[in-house]
Amino acid sequence: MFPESLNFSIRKPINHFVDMLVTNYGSTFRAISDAILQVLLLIEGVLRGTPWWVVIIAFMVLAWLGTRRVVLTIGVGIMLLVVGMLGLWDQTMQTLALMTMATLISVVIGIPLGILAAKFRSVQRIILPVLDVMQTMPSFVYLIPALMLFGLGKVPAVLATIIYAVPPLIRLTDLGIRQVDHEVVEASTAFGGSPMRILFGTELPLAMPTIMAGLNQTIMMALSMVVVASMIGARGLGETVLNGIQTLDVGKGLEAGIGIVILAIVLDRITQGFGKPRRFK
Amino acid sequence: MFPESLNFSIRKPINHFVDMLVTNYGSTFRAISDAILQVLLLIEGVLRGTPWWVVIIAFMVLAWLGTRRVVLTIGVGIMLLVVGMLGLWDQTMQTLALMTMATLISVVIGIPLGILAAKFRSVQRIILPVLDVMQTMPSFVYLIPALMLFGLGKVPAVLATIIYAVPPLIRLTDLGIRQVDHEVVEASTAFGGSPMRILFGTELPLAMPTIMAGLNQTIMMALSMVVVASMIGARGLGETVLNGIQTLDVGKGLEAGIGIVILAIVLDRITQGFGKPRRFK
Amino acid sequence: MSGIQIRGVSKIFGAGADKAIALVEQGLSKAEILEKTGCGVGLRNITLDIPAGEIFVIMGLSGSGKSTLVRHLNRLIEPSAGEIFFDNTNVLTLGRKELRAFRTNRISMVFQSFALAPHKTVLQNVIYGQISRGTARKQAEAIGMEWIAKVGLSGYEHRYPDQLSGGMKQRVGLARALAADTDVILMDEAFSALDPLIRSDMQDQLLQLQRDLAKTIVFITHDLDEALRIGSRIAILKDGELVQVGTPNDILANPANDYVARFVQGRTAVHA
Amino acid sequence: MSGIQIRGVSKIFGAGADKAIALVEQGLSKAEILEKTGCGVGLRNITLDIPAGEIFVIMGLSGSGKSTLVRHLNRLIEPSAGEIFFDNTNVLTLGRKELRAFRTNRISMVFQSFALAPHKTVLQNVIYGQISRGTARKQAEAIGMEWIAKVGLSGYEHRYPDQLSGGMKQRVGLARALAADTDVILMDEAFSALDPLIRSDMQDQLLQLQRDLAKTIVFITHDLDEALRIGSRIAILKDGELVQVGTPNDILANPANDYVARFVQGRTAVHA
Amino acid sequence: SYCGDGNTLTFAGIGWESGDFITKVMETIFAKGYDCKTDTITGNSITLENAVATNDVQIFAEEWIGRSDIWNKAESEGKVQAIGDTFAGASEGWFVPTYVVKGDEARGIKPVAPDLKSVDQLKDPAIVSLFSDPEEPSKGRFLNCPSGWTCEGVSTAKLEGYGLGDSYTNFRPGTGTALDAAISSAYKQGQPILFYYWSPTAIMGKYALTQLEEPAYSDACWANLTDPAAKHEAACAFPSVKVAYGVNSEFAKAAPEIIEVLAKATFPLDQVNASLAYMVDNEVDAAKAAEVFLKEKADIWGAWVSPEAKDKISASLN
Ligand SMILES: Nc1ncnc2c1ncn2[C@@H]1O[C@H](COP(=O)(O)OP(=O)(O)OP(=O)(O)O)[C@@H](O)[C@H]1O
Ligand SMILES: Nc1ncnc2c1ncn2[C@@H]1O[C@H](COP(=O)(O)OP(=O)(O)OP(=O)(O)O)[C@@H](O)[C@H]1O
Ligand SMILES: N[C@@H](Cc1c[nH]c[nH+]1)C(=O)O
Ligand SMILES: [Mg+2]
Ligand SMILES: [Mg+2]
Repeated sequence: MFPESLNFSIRKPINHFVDMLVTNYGSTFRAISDAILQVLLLIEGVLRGTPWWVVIIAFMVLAWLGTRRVVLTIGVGIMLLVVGMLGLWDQTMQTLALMTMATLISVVIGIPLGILAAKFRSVQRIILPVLDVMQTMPSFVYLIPALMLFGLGKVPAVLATIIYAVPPLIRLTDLGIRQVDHEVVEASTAFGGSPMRILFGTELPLAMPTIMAGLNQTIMMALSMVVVASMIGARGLGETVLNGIQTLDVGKGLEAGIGIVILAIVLDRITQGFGKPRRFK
Repeated sequence: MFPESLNFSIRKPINHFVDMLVTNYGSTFRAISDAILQVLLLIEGVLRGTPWWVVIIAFMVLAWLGTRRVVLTIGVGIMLLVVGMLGLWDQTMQTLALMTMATLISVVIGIPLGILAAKFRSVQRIILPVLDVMQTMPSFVYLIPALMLFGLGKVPAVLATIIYAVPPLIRLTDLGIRQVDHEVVEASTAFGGSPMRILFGTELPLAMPTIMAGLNQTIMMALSMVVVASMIGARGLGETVLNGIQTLDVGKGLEAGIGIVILAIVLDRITQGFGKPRRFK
Repeated sequence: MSGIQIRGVSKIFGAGADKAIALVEQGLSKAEILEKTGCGVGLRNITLDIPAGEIFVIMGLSGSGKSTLVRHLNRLIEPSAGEIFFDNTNVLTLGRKELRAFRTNRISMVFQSFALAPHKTVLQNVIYGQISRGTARKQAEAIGMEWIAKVGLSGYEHRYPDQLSGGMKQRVGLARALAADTDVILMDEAFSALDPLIRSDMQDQLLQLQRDLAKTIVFITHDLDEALRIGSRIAILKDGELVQVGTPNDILANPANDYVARFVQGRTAVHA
Repeated sequence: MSGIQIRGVSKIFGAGADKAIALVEQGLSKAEILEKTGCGVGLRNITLDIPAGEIFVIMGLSGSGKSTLVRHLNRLIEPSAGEIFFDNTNVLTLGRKELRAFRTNRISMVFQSFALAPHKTVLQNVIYGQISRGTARKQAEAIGMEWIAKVGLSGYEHRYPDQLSGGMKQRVGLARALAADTDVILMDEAFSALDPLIRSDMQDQLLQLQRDLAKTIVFITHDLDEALRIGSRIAILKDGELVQVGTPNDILANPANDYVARFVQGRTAVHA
Repeated sequence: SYCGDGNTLTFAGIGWESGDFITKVMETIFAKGYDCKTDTITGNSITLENAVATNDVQIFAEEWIGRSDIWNKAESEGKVQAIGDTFAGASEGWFVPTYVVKGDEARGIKPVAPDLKSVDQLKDPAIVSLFSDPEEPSKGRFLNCPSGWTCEGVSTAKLEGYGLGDSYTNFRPGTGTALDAAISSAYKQGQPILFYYWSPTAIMGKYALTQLEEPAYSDACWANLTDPAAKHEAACAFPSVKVAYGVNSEFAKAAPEIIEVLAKATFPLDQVNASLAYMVDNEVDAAKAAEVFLKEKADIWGAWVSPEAKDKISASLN
């Protein structure tokens, strides 16, 4: 195969670097971690503290406001009810808190970065390989140092989820804006629209279907991280799945898996509803 | 929380069903598995049997044909060389074989399904929730039964990779075709273009940027499955990552992770190159 | 050849067409129906004969339904009511295959908004109809190059639409329709973006085509001079209704009503 | 108000403009340069004064560079060479902010291809310029509704562009430019899709605007009647070059060359 | 013989350090001494256990007997069986780093709980707050065995049995890796941490850990702890564990010569610990540690194999 004489390795320096970080900067990272944790606990507190039927109704209201579709609204209600009936209510709320936070942060990071990438070729050049790394570097490789730094539990889980889930949103925001009809943008420019006005009034609305496809993927990928999240101690549905599969209890894993799928569908349909222009509702 | 009186469970029936499948149809599934395995082994045999420098040159030629960009072509060469120098050549070729097969099958399945979804609302209605399930149902839930049916190793790994990686391609093919300028399609129709001619001559080329974004995501997601694949016994880079992280050897995990990232970038850049219309090369 | 017969065709745009079509029958105006149902009335109860081998001109106010009408002829739009016959076969009953054959061999179109394929060169756009029909690429390209030359775009055959000016795009659309070599050509304001020199050249070519090859040409224009020059017969639409049909002289001499009279007034002095 | 001065403006499209511009200076023809470098010559060395408060008409063959020229005036296109002055300030040196202010307050445009925002209603499209300028929405809508009425689109204000006919879209573009209420209005074949009735109505409105508010209007048209009717001055382009500028009568009486003569021949009899 | 007939001898590629090391040693022994074509398939333990049942894998070198549902089921169906003892004296329990009790002068860490000795002291609010869980600050955090392992169920039961359920969160990392990372991280930063752990492991060799005392083991208590449905009112220590070679039954029938070796191949516990420490100290992988072990400890492994195999193996190492 490949001649061994050419080999080199970065193993030791990397391991030493991680060691050094943990030993010397552990407390700094812990402080950051605690701050993020507070927000998370707040969201979780609200979701878990509210009676289940209130949560279901709240989601149905959101679904209605977002989509104005009766069938979908009822569907959301039934799906959440099923989650409850499978005995997964509490886990679902914990996972929901984590996913809501991760999705929100992804949107807050992803859309602006996507816009920058669309506007500046240089940003795009730098960002694309980074996204490749974020999507394909196995989570555990960065999770191990992350959890040594931030401690076990929800915080590294949220970070890993964001790292893994944000790239499609960035990529598709970029693509969507680049695909906007050049003539329409030119007309806005000719009438003296400011860059911000053109962005918010013309480019983003016209790129919306593509951006929403990105958000859909971000939500899907976030929810596909639920199990990984619980591998580092985040509670919720992932834990149940893990427990099911580690004891070869496919049924148990499947039930919790269904919970995850339902969460994905509910979150996706509601966000897609809000992203659709009013005209087509 | 949620009242327990409403609970129900599907655990037992599912577990019994899986048991029944394994007991009664195990051999059938093994036969299917063997057929797939032969193809895989063939690809792998070629990749591993060829001297490393031939493989590198072959990839550089592909990169050149696809992109006509000198820097990128050299970049591909260097990256593959780095993989070799990290001592990961053999694992990389194994992973490459797996990923090539999974990506090819994803394209063969994904683009036609995406086209159907774009053409028929009914297909889209059915397909979308299925894709949600494929993307968010934790792989292990279906991997465990798959493992029992197909045995350990590459075959369930390829199946899991396809299940997880094909949805973005389907979704974005669908989106891309729906977004094609209606007037252009209308003109083709008016001149009596057959559905096939319109599809291949007008819709697919115009949807290409979006479809290629889907293929990019498919490749990224396939490569993010490498570690999961080795959890069920597929050889390659994932094995090294797994070994690294199981022994808290972040450096080792990172090296193999870099190998995965490089594979992702190489595969992505080459496919994107081939997907770009000649005019913009 | 027995031309095209349009029989009682109405077209309502928007959801709830049934309700709107009832109102159309009650004789409510376009604006009233728009307000009541949110539906746009495209055409109301058009009955019209387009003889074969003639240049048939359609005129009318902007928004009066001209484009909608010609799009019915090749079934890009399905009527809400009515029937359309082409050589005595009902176009609306054509199956998918027959419709395709009909479109490749019998009828082609110049679109008001050009509708060029942005990813194809001028030449590729122009030969689309021939290729659809199965002509060999070489032969199709020869035909295409000929038409490209005729519309004055030689040298631009390998350019893409986004590198052309408005009028050049329109000429590509024109060449595409003409190169398809069909019996009927629908021309929706096909000369609107052309300068007078090229335009009169194109008019001459059209007349020649009609004379030599007996093509049926349905021609929408806003230019009365043009209509008078090339039209064998002129139809005038208003708010989706057919107001008058006749030869140019008929119309100039006996305008059916005030609207038509105003429409043609600018030129009466010159040509009457 | 001292109008617009265009000084030695050339525009080359495509990569390798430097090489092409040298060939332009050597006096090679547009077709030769296209063949040699693959670059399109949009404009070559145009020097032209557009006086304030006039309707200035630009005519010329399709592809002769008319759209390219007017797009330079609001800097949608940067020239490959030359300078453009507006009220004695060089438009090319404007900073980003100044350019924006210039576009919101001083100059608006009707696009040949309409370029409407497909996701906005007619009204939202029409008030875009006012909103950009910071006018309160209510007030902007009042202005917008007025112009929508003037172009004959009342009742369509909440429709979307894809529900309109070609001419209706053009009128939305027209209303958008007029509602912006700027000193200069660039009109690129702004009436090409309109029927004669609406068109003459629009011409009247334009003349009135120019008379009452002393707007400067740069108007591209292919219709010589129109040019003669509304133009204070006419410029004629050919292959990117300026062939003649003058009052309508000048041009009809003393065409600079054969090209111009052919260009105006159809109408000389009527108006001379 | 099995290998002589051209069969491949496949090992379970179990990832934890001791499993990795032992697998590598045994693989070399059979490859070099018995001319076997050998192979190792990586995976997590559950999939590999299943693979032994289906004979995709023949040898699972470090099977903690009687603890995995899937293994138990396969064993009761006669598909797999346990051979020999991989090592004796494996142990498990609840631990805190020794510096929590005694401090660590070298690193300037003061003893924060100098009196902590046994599990019944854990209820003390001062101790609880020492191990405080950031996600639920009013409680302490007990770092359990990874979710889904047998030890997780037992420790959960113990938490209830010792009456600690209200004062501690039962924190289950999803994987052994996460558990290890949490422990090393806390250790390197000198923070208090309370966790389940076992030996032989690299961590046990690397760090000074103190096991908390528990009430003496009894069968009745253990039966109660391992029954997930039961109520747990008291608890007791872990029993000593049997760790054996798990093999496929058909394979066992077909390869008596290999089974014979496995039956004899018991690693002394301190030898396993020494090899794990060697891996950590020298930052080398299990393959290297196995090589060194085979080179230097022929007296240990020499007794497991036939004399000619021993010669072949020794010869191959030079
Ligand atoms: N983006 C572009 N890239 C390349 N060439 C271009 C581009 N835009 C315009 N051209 C070329 O510049 C020349 C002038 O185009 P322009 O649009 O100004 O013509 P025009 O006078 O407006 O014609 P029309 O009356 O047909 O609208 C044409 O030859 C055209 O091919
Ligand atoms: N897709 C559509 N949805 C809704 N209304 C439509 C649609 N297409 C056309 N209309 C309406 O139908 C009427 C006729 O439109 P059409 O395009 O046929 O007019 P036209 O006579 O071709 O006008 P122009 O000369 O401006 O091109 C218009 O009132 C228009 O608003
Ligand atoms: N996973 C096995 C073996 C083990 C215990 N502790 C560490 N490993 C169990 O839970 O019993
Ligand atoms: Mg029309
Ligand atoms: Mg133009």
